[in-house]
Amino acid sequence: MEHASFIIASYVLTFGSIAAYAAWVVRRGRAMARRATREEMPWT
Amino acid sequence: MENVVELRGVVAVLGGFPALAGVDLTVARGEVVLLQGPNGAGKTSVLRVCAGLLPVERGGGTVLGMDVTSQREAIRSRVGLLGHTNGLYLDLTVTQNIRFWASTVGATTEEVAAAMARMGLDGRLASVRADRLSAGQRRRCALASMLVRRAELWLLDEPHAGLDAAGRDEIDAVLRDAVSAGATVVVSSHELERAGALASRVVTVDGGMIVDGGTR
Amino acid sequence: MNRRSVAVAVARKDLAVEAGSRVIVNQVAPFALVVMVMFAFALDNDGILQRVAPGLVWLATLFSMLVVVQRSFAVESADGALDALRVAGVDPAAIFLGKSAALMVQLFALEVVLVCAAFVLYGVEPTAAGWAEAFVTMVAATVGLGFVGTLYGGLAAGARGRETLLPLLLLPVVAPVLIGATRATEAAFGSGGASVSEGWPWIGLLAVFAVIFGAAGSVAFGPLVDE
Amino acid sequence: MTPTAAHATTGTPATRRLGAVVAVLLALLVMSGLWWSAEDVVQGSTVRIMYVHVPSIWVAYMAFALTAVCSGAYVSGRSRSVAWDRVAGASAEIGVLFVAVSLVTGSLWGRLTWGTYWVWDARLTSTAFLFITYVGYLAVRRLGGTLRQRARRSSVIALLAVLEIPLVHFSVELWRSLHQEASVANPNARVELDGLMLFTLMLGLATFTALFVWLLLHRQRVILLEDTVADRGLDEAIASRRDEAGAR
Repeated sequence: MEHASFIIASYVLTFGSIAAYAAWVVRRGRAMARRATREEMPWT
Repeated sequence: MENVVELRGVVAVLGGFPALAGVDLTVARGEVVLLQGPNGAGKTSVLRVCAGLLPVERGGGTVLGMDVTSQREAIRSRVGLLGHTNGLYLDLTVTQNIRFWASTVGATTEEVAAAMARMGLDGRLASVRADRLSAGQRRRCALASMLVRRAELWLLDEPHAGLDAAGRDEIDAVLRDAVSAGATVVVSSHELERAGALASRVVTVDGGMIVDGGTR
Repeated sequence: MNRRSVAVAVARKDLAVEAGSRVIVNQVAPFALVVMVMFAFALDNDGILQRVAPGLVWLATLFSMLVVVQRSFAVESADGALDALRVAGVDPAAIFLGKSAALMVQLFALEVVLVCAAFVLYGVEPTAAGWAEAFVTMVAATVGLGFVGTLYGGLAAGARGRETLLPLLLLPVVAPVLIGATRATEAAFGSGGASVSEGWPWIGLLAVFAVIFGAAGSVAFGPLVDE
Repeated sequence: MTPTAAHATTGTPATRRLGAVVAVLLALLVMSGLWWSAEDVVQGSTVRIMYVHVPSIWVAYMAFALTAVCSGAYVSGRSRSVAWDRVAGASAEIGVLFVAVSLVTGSLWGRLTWGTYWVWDARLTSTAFLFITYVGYLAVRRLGGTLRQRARRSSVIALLAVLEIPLVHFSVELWRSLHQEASVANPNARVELDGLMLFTLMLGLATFTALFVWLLLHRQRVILLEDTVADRGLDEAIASRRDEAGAR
């Protein structure tokens, strides 16, 4: 594939940063949820 | 008798800190209520809630019949607050400051002159810049701007602090005038004897709550 | 009290503060002039300077504006005057309009100084029609800048880190003014062969900006400065 | 009652199912974007960057639109429910992430297509301003104060952005159209998409939209928990504040 480095780089950057953000959100959610009661989490 | 202030379980937060932790307070029309208590007890915050300046986080109540959570704007135009700051523009002269205040409420030139004379600000002081005034003189400026505003509820935060004996007498005289003109006064002060002589009731504030004398 | 007379009182008060303190005259105007001289050092070429003079005038205006806006609200918070105005129940829209008007007067004076500096230092030579267009541009741009400056200045006034928050909020908003005013002034100065008639659409953009933010600011200023 | 470890999360069966769908879609998108789809006649292999670039800017626009709608709902609603503000804040944060991603992938694509990472094209410039505007919005959200203060301030700022963005966009467009120093390829050139390429692009849009919904659900729940925990901190602070009175 022509320009493979640029194309791979853009995929890695896109999915890498979204994955990093998603991981941060989920981990922060777990940390916070441990300090909350079930009544405070209407989705459970 | 009609209640001018009615607070129930008021919690108010300042920068994450609960300045008020559940305040119950009623003040009837024409009363002079003295708030006393240690530094940091929440006296200033009680006054700022009554003035519609500090938002109420929990609890509620009314001031002059208006809701302290939803009608803060309306409350403000009918109360007068003298806080730790005097609300002066330091680059303006005494006259300029008071004229500006008068023009925001539509007071006449005669009323301005009367208020300035009442507070001893005519004569030499009138043309002095606010940043050259002593603490007591600044306080007199702030009181003069309250006089031109004709507030129904006077909220005074440590009005005697930093004043000499003559200045304190002056404040007391202005307060008596205001009361006889029908205003209700809530005042916080460390000058317990002096302010106690004026007050119809003494309220003790501590730990962000009213611990004594909150209701009649 | 009606809104108009309170706004006039607020504007007169702000101008009286400047007359009493002379901070704009003694500090901000020299700062703006130094910026203009620094541009000349950085772009050491008469031709380039003449070509980009309009942009430099407006960049210097924007930088100075940040200082003027901060000054405008520092005056209010020095002794709790803004608090006192709020306790007094003074109409926030009137405060907004009054402070905006005073800011506009100060900015306009600064712009006059900067345009004169461009005339002297950068060698721009507008025609009579060009001067007229430059004047209209300055009025239209200044009105818009006055409104947004007051609106976001009021929000940043009470905030921690206000020195950095204000430029972050303000500079993206004033991008249309920078673009519009620069192009209109280029037309007025004849920079890069532009003709005077090319400037008028840009002045239209500046006018639209001023109207929109004047209206929005009157509504939004109250909720933004309130605690 | 403290939730059991299994429940101590912002996930629900629904979000887990959605997450699984997103994962499958993402795998399909990568396969389709990098291998299955053909190269474009005009753009060659660079068209593959578009399969992630276009969906990210699409999500960013959608996120900012949602922020505006929720802010409007907060301001105009009688209830003044802070829930609107949480969704608005979560959405803006995700929007900022995706606009940053699209700026980066866009400049990589530009380097290949135009030979330069950045051109002062109208769309790029106004996208950069969009990014800065919402970074400012997030800064305003962090100013502190009570939840209601945060909600009111940030919703007003979000609504001002609705006025600001079209003005910036329009002025930048006007700026470029009158000063066309066009030596670069027209960025708006229509790309002729064959069936599989079109499918891949549509797949990208669907995948990123689902991803956005998944992120938004989690993020606004995290904000709710953050607010709750801060509120709990307030309860403790109130209790200790009350003890001050007894201590003296």
